Amino acid sequence: MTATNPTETHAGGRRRLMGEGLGRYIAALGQPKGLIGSGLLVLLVLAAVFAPILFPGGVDQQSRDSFLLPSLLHPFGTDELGRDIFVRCVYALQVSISLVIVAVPIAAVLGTLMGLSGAISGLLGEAFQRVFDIILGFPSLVLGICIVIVIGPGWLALATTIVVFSLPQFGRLARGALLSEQGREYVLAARVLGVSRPKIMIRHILPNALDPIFVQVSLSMIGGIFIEAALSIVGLGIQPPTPSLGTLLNVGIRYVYAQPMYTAGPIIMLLLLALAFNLIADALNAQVLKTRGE
Amino acid sequence: MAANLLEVRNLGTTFRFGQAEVQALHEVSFEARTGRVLGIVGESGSGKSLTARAIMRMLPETASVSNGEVLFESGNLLDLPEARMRSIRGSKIAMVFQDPQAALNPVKTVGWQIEEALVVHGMNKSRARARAIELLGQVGIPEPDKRIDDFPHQFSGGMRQRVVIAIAIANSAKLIIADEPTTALDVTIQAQVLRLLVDLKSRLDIGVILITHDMGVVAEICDDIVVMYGGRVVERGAVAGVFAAPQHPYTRNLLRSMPRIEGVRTARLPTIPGSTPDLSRLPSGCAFHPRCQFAEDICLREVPVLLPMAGSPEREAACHVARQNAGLPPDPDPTPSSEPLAGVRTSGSAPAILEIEDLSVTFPGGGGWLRREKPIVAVDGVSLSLRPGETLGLVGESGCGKTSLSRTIVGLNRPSSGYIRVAGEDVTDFGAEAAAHVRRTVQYVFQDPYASLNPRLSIRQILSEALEQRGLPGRQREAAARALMDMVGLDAAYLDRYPKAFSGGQRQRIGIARALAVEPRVLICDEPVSALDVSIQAQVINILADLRDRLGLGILFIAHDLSVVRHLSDRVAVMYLGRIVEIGPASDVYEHPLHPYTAVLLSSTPKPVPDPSAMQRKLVLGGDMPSPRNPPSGCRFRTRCPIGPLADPSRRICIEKDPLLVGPGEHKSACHFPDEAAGLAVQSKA
Amino acid sequence: YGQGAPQPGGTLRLAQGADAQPKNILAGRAGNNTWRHQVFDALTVLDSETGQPRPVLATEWESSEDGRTFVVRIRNDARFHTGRPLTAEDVVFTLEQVMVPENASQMAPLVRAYTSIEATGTHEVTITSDTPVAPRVFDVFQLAVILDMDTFSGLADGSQVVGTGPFKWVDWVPGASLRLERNDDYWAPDQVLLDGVEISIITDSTAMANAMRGRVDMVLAMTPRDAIMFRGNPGVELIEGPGAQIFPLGLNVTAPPFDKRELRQAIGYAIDRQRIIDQVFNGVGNASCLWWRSNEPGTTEEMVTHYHYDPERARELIAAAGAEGAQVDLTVIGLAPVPAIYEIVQNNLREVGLNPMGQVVETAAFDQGQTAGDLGPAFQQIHGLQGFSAATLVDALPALRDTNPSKFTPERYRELKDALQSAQGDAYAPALVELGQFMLDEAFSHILLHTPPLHAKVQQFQGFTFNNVGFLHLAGAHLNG
Amino acid sequence: MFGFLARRLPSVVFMLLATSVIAFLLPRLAGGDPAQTIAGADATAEQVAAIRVELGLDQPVYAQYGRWLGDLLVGDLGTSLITSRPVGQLIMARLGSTLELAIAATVLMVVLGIGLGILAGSIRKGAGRAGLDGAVSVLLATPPHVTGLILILVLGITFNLLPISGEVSVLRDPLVGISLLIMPALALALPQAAMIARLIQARMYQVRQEEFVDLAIAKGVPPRRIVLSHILRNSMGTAVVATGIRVGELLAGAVVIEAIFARNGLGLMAVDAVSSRDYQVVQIVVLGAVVIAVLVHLLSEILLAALDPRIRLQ
Ligand SMILES: Nc1ncnc2c1ncn2[C@@H]1O[C@H](COP(=O)(O)OP(=O)(O)OP(=O)(O)O)[C@@H](O)[C@H]1O
Ligand SMILES: Nc1ncnc2c1ncn2[C@@H]1O[C@H](COP(=O)(O)OP(=O)(O)OP(=O)(O)O)[C@@H](O)[C@H]1O
Ligand SMILES: [Mg+2]
Ligand SMILES: [Mg+2]
Repeated sequence: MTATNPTETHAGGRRRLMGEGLGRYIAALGQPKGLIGSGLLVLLVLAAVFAPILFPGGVDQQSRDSFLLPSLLHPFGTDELGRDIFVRCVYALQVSISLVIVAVPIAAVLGTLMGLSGAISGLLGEAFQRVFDIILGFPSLVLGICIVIVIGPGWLALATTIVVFSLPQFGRLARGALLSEQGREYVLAARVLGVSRPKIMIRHILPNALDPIFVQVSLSMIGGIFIEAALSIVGLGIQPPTPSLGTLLNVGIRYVYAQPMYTAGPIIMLLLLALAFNLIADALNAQVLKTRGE
Repeated sequence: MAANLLEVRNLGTTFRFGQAEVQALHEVSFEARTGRVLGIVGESGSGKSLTARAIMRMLPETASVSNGEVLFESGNLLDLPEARMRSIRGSKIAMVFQDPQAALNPVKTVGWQIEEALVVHGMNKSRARARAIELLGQVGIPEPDKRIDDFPHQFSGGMRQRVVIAIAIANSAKLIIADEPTTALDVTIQAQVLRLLVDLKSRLDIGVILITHDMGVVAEICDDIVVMYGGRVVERGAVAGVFAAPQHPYTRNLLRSMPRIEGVRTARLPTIPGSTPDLSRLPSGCAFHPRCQFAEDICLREVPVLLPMAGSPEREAACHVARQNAGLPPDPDPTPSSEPLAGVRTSGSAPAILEIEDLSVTFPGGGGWLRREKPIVAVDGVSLSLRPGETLGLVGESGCGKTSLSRTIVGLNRPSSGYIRVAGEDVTDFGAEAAAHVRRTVQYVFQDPYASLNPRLSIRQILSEALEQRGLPGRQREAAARALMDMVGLDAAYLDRYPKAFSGGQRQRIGIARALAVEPRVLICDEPVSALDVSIQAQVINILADLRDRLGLGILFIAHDLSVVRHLSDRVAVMYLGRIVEIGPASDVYEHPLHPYTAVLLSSTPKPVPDPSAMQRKLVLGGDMPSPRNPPSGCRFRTRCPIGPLADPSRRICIEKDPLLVGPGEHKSACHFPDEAAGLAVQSKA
Repeated sequence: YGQGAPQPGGTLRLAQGADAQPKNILAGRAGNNTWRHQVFDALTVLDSETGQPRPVLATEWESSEDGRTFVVRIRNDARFHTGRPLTAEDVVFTLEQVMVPENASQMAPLVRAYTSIEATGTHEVTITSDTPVAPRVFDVFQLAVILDMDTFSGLADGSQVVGTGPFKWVDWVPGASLRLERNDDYWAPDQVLLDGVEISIITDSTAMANAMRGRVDMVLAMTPRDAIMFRGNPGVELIEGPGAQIFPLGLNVTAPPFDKRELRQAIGYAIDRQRIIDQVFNGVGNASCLWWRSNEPGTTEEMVTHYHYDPERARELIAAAGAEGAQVDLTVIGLAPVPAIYEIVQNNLREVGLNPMGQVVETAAFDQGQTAGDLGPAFQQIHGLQGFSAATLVDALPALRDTNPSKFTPERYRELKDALQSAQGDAYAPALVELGQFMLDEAFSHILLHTPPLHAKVQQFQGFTFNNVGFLHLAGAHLNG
Repeated sequence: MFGFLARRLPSVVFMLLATSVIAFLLPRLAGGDPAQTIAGADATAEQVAAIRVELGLDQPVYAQYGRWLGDLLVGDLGTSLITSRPVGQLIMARLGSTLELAIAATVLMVVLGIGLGILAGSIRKGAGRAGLDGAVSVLLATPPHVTGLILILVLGITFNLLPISGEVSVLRDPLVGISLLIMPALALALPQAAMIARLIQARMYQVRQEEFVDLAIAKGVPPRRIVLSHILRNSMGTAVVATGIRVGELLAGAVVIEAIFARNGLGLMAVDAVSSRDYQVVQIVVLGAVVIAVLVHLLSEILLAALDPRIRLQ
């Protein structure tokens, strides 16, 4: 690039500051792993979103044909009420995906802010760390049980559990990044220059904190999907008859002899989702390593 | 001449990165002899460690030997089965590593680790223990029978390196390969360890290969030298001969670009242009040709071979020019030593731009709620002043408080007591206004050129952030940024590059440009060149000197390398354990030190002048610097002082009374016996 | 096999899904059915074959001419497990406890209707009432096993569970197991053949069925789905016991949309009962729409099948009510298999053009709503007590009693109930038909189906009986058939 | 060692106090008046008020908390309002089942985790390495309940090797007991074991890069001894701490695993208690789970201190 027009190139530089960050993540998704992962995820999301169009019979199309074996017509067979298990699994994705898509970003933003709050007030940062300690002291399902007690079982309780459960993961990462970035010489240099705290935060600390956080978003999504399954399996999550991967398993396991696909189907969906997010996390992680290890 | 102990012939190694192969070492040949120290020198990445590891057959997994042989005891080590090689490692050839912190297993006692070296080569446990105690004593660890059951973290860095050396000599190895054994240590400790190595060499009659990047170290203890550049040996021979008349331009330039602690100070250091090449992208022909003032066509095309020089068969060099001309032509540049320094630039009467009075910096001790550690007093009652256009050098061992002091001045640390005045204004409280004032006046250049630039920002962004702080409107920043680049000698076309595209020296220049962006009047440079290779170091030092003279900057120049400080400074302050122990005009301090610590530092610093007796005359300090948590009473230096109560128990005053920083005129020292300190220095030079 | 005289000895191992609830011993609770009549004795039990009362602690009883005075005499040789002899006072105490709301007895309304309960001798109790006491009193007797007034408070936490029955309550690990031991002082010693009974509480139905593979001798109330695995297994015998469960679908008649009778009736026709039986209950069950057993006097086939699957008819009725597309808010008890039934109900209602919106509610919350008579516009319940007389059920079943959650309280309903409850002899059948017709027509509570409990037992286990409500009796049972 | 404890203790105590506050507040946050629950639906206002006084519910919350905590500390865990039985008794009754599961799972977790970790950390080339890495990654991403269900499908249904649900005490019938224990214990242990394995593997790689390993090689120490005395010895701390951290999650996993495999343990009790709103029981189970997790963690740190002289002597 030749710098002929100073103002223009300067603006270009600033645009690149943003572009470079996002571009890196997009580039990561272009890698083979990222491509497969995001492709799979897009496929699952599209299937969930367009389930009513793909399967016009709806999630509840019952028939007298209980427990049919898997066939072309019913890839996962039918359940006790003669419903297509595959269709129900696809619909169930709606719950899992909506949960993590709402809850994890909330947790990511809140957690990151809480983690970074130490930059504004040391005391506040410490206080949030203690909160994270407490949350981390609670094994995930115990946490879920506590929240179900307070809120009552359902989507909201699950979303809250996922948020609370993921919060410290982001908070810790952000704080870790903050602490390590704060001591970096380029941050000190900016401080010596008199750059204001918010600007230092946005320009120097946040971009470097974001990498691990983006990776964690993917991982927390997996965590969230499994939390839904766990709580719904024991009946404390989504309440039947709304199909979710957990509620399907809750019922499916009772018919495991009559229709193993009733259990296997939701598990396949769970694993596909987990695989998609895992591949994405891997790809992002590789990207992080690449830019870190320059 | 002693027989060859080890012969390396045409050694080549390659790295494999996926499909690609990179040849890292090319035709490396040299020999080591019993009773002699062979120095291998070269800048970072030139392949020194790789050579050592190839000899030991301890290459990284991705590397392999592609050709050549390593002859030892009439066999080729590279052909031995691994089990045979293992029995040679540690028993016939031993190795000492760079970082004494990391080279010992933290969860095993030092005794266990020495014993292991013996046990794996067949000694029984109880004999091994007795021998381990003996070895600890041999390397100079006091009370070895007590310390043998201590863990490594209970030892200081220097002592750990002694333990590693004890391991190396445990099985009476014939050859010790020491890979930068003192690079991580302070000069005072370095002197201890080097002396130990030399002692052991002559006492045990072994051969030593010493890898280093410090020509001073080579001059002081090596008998032979191998100079490496870009994975090749470019010159080798006896130290005296090579130093007197280097036959490769690289060797010559390297020697010249070193700042000297003694002799005439020059205005500019001779530099080697460009930077050290990356082994995976070596220039064609002679790897040094892009930086060589004699480069001819042939140098671009043909790789020069290492051949004996006409007239001095013991000398070999790999240079087309030297070969064609039967020796290196004289340097086209004017001889630097002919242009003495232009005197002190400041008028002594100008008001100080930076004044520090009785400043202390304390770090909380840490620990839990129930048990608090004592606080660390990193800086304890320091007073300094700096005038415009003046350079004040600040030297001292690692951990003495140099960084803490300098960061406090720019508000990165809070002082616990004392005053800071910048351009006459008291800024100690560092309120909003004071902070703004400091930032306009004082800027900082950091030590690590790799860490001090945000890898996410282009150079343009880095500079314009700084220019923005100066209040420059957006449209003017471009021109200002170009001016800054020009000022530090970088091409303005580089503005759009990211830091990773630059070498260490270039980055450091960008760091300086950033500091200059706000047009400060004082620059604080915290070891700005200690992470750089010698050839690059000179470039940065020259730029600093230029800028100081052009802009009338006051510079607080921090370093632990006394030669560098001497080159640049008008006045020098010596720091020990949070205190200034001596301060004065550079020439006075260097020539007539009034504090034993200064004398020791000066004496410990290796000088790139071969002198077989230098090692014997050196003042070598015992022990290590005490922890700033629990400084000794009275004079802080007394626990290591060669003239204090250690040498003369009647000197109770050193234990009881804290010496004041006093002296004739500007040259002050904090010693109860300054005259004796002066005598000490004279004695070590004679 | 089993022809020789039964040999005493051995410990019977039972498995059941619900935990024991000694606190609610006077109420019909699934977890108590297995052990109630082992630890306690009733005055009489109703025979599952004949439906007639059989004496247990009672030796004889007589009714006055108008049926309003009822005298029962009890054994004089029965002792509580504490050793104290049983007296008429204990019987009076027990019947008084039936009335206490905390004890949650479904018979409370019947007993509260008595004007007096008195001990008229050490072993004689006299009950008077404004309406005939018998035959409904035998329903009361069957459920109200005789408690020991001295140790009554121990029932609350199960620390002391004392009756006069053939087995003693020894050890209870709540949620896990219950152990009973033979009562050597039983008044009919030859009836106690087993050394003891061990009841495992296995909440997971599949695990319960699995336990049949050698770990228990009998599994009570397994799901038909799990019972399948024992079909054709010669070592295991499947029994359809008395004491069916019924599944009412209640409709609130006071609020739209179900204030319209046509719509209520339409629901009855909309539901495919046979599919529920086939798919939820694996074919075990019958599609009766009555609230009581179909062998009650006067019951006709028309009444049993009054509501049958007829979506066309349902649509017409919906159209008549002008309720096409109406939203049906259903509160569903979160107790298996009701949510599964709901899924078919929901599907059926959708098929006839309604818009069902179901909410599955935890048992505890549902019970609260049921007690308060407040479950919203429509709700799916689960009731037991099948085997009690219809006259008893109309006041005992939460779906039918006066404070029912359907808010169905017309004068005529009470009148018809009263007529049934005071009907003596032959008057009973017409009274029941008239009440039944009325209830079917008003369609405030649709019974979807009756499902008998499925038990599995090993061949060797013999000699046990069920009373007509489905409670187990182990007097005379043995393990060497 | 004392110094180490003194440093760690405050945060442990803080953690326990915070958890106790949360556990104490749970029933109160859940809504529903315990006095009303006890009194039953038909009780009068006076009855309820009397019960409130009896339970101390009329006192300020902090006083109630103090009383509750005081009772806890002397071993009085309260009384279940649903079953009217002391919570301590209820827990003791179910403890055996969960203990069997937890012990089996912990043993499996430690053995498999450390074993796999060492294996993965030692094998650095070839198909074995790729296979191990793949297996560990898959296990890592699959939580206990999914692992459990897959085990049921594979071992229980497809191959019909093991019974898929139910429980018998190992003490009563070791053979049946263990056959019923294998799958749930494996399901609980595998994900955590993978986590531990991954940490150990990473740590071993890291230690392998350390200069002291190079020095050991340069001393002529044979590879096996290097792995054992140098690499493993320096990785054990990670193993111990990792195990300590994972035990809490492992225990919590029991909640779902017990439901899936129909084991009458504490986890299932907790779930049932939530459904039946028996909050006095949930409260104690929650508190217990966290207390155990925190204490095991502390224990592992003490062990670590014993393993690492740098911490030991500080
Ligand atoms: N494990 C490795 N993988 C890839 N390249 C390596 C590895 N180790 C060293 N190199 C490369 O080999 C070259 C020579 O490295 P070597 O460590 O021998 O240099 P050196 O002269 O010892 O430098 P220094 O003074 O920094 O220790 C360097 O360019 C380095 O980048
Ligand atoms: N943030 C901090 N917290 C606690 N102690 C510190 C902190 N920074 C420095 N110290 C301690 O203060 C003392 C002086 O450190 P300082 O970094 O100033 O030394 P230095 O002279 O710059 O050393 P070096 O040559 O290694 O850079 C050291 O003992 C160090 O451990
Ligand atoms: Mg090296
Ligand atoms: Mg420093």
